[in-house]
Amino acid sequence: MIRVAVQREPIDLAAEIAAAEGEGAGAVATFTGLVRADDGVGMLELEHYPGGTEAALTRVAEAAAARWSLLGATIVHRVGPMTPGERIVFVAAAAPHRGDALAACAYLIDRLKTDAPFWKRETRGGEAQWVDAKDSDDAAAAKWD
Amino acid sequence: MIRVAVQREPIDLAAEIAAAEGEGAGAVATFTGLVRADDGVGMLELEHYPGGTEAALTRVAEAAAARWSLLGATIVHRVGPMTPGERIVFVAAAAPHRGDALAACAYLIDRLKTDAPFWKRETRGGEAQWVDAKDSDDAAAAKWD
Amino acid sequence: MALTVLYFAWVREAIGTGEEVVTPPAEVTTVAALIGWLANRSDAHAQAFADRAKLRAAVDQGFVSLDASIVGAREVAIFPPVTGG
Amino acid sequence: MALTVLYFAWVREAIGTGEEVVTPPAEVTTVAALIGWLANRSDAHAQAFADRAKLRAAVDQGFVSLDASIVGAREVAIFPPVTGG
Repeated sequence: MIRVAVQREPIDLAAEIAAAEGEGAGAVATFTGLVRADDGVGMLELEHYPGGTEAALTRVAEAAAARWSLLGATIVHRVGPMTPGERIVFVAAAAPHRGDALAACAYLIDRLKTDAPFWKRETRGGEAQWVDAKDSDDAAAAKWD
Repeated sequence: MIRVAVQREPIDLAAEIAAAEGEGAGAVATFTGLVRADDGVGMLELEHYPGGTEAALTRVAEAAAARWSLLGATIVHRVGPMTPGERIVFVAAAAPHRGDALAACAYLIDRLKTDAPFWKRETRGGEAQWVDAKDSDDAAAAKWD
Repeated sequence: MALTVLYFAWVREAIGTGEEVVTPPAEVTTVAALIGWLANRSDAHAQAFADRAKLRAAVDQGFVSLDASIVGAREVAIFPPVTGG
Repeated sequence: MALTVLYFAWVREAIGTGEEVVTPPAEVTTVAALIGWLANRSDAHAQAFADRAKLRAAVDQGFVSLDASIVGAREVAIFPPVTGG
């Protein structure tokens, strides 16, 4: 019921959602993060910690499953180079009831942002720069403590 | 940016999500409600108020767009007969940032439950019965007041 | 004045039709008064409207409470609490 | 004892490698002490570790604070604050 993947390939949303629904759920909540096209970014690269990242994502998914009545928790995160409009991350929570699915989905993406080792590098006009962490992400993650 | 549909045809999730992502968003949150297979229901029928239902769904979507910074709000609700595992409802909120997308998605489904005229009739072992409204739905909707 | 009244779900089934066009007298100015007046049309109406706590209404496609006005309305819908989503 | 140290993002770029195997002396028992000891290996290490407030760490794949113990650890990772999702 827990599915965690870190992959260089594009995220196949239809397949991921079909798998999440296949758990026999009454409610599936999803969140997809995409590379924003609106701030001059030409390319985004994601680096990760092989092994460490998968372990961290599994801990986040297991914590969600322990906290809410879930039938499934999915986290798929892309790494490597990607361009505006492409999906960076997809999370899904499947549950008998919508309150659990909605809360767990928000938890998965909020905690992933602070608890999993990924690093973003943006290229704007040929110049690459590592993205700074945001205080707002720490605040969003902390509200679940 | 607002899309509301009441339809007898199955909900095409991939197409709906692609349309929501096409708004140029950085964040897309979705909720899908499915006919649960686990409580002996063989068939579920949804009745609606033609014209009145579409108007009510549009008001819910417009209220979400007024409250959060959204690029898109989608509500697709199926009517007619359906079987366990099929999608009843799909809502999506697209936004520059995830907080707005997640909150608006939860709002759309919570308010739809109380503010839009739909009625469910379940068939169990050949016997049809209208579904009673739930107090928990009123409470979930009221938390957004 | 002619008023279209719509029924849904078990209210529709109890009354046996989903729509009727009626001309209530001028003193019928609220949804509750309309329901009371409609209840006299047949036993089926009376039975469908027996428990007012189980009835909800919309005037010209907007949800209202039963004490809401129907003055000037073109369409009133009477139905059970909604159960969509 | 041999310890694998991993670097990520701009820490990796500054040091010029993503992984090295080191054998710190026994008195190096915390992540912070390890960073101080590694800083002496080269100017690149010293520069990468100049601002400790910008560094985060994991011991055997679990996030820890810089004062955490590395006693018995097999793998320590040093990196900037994470920015995934």
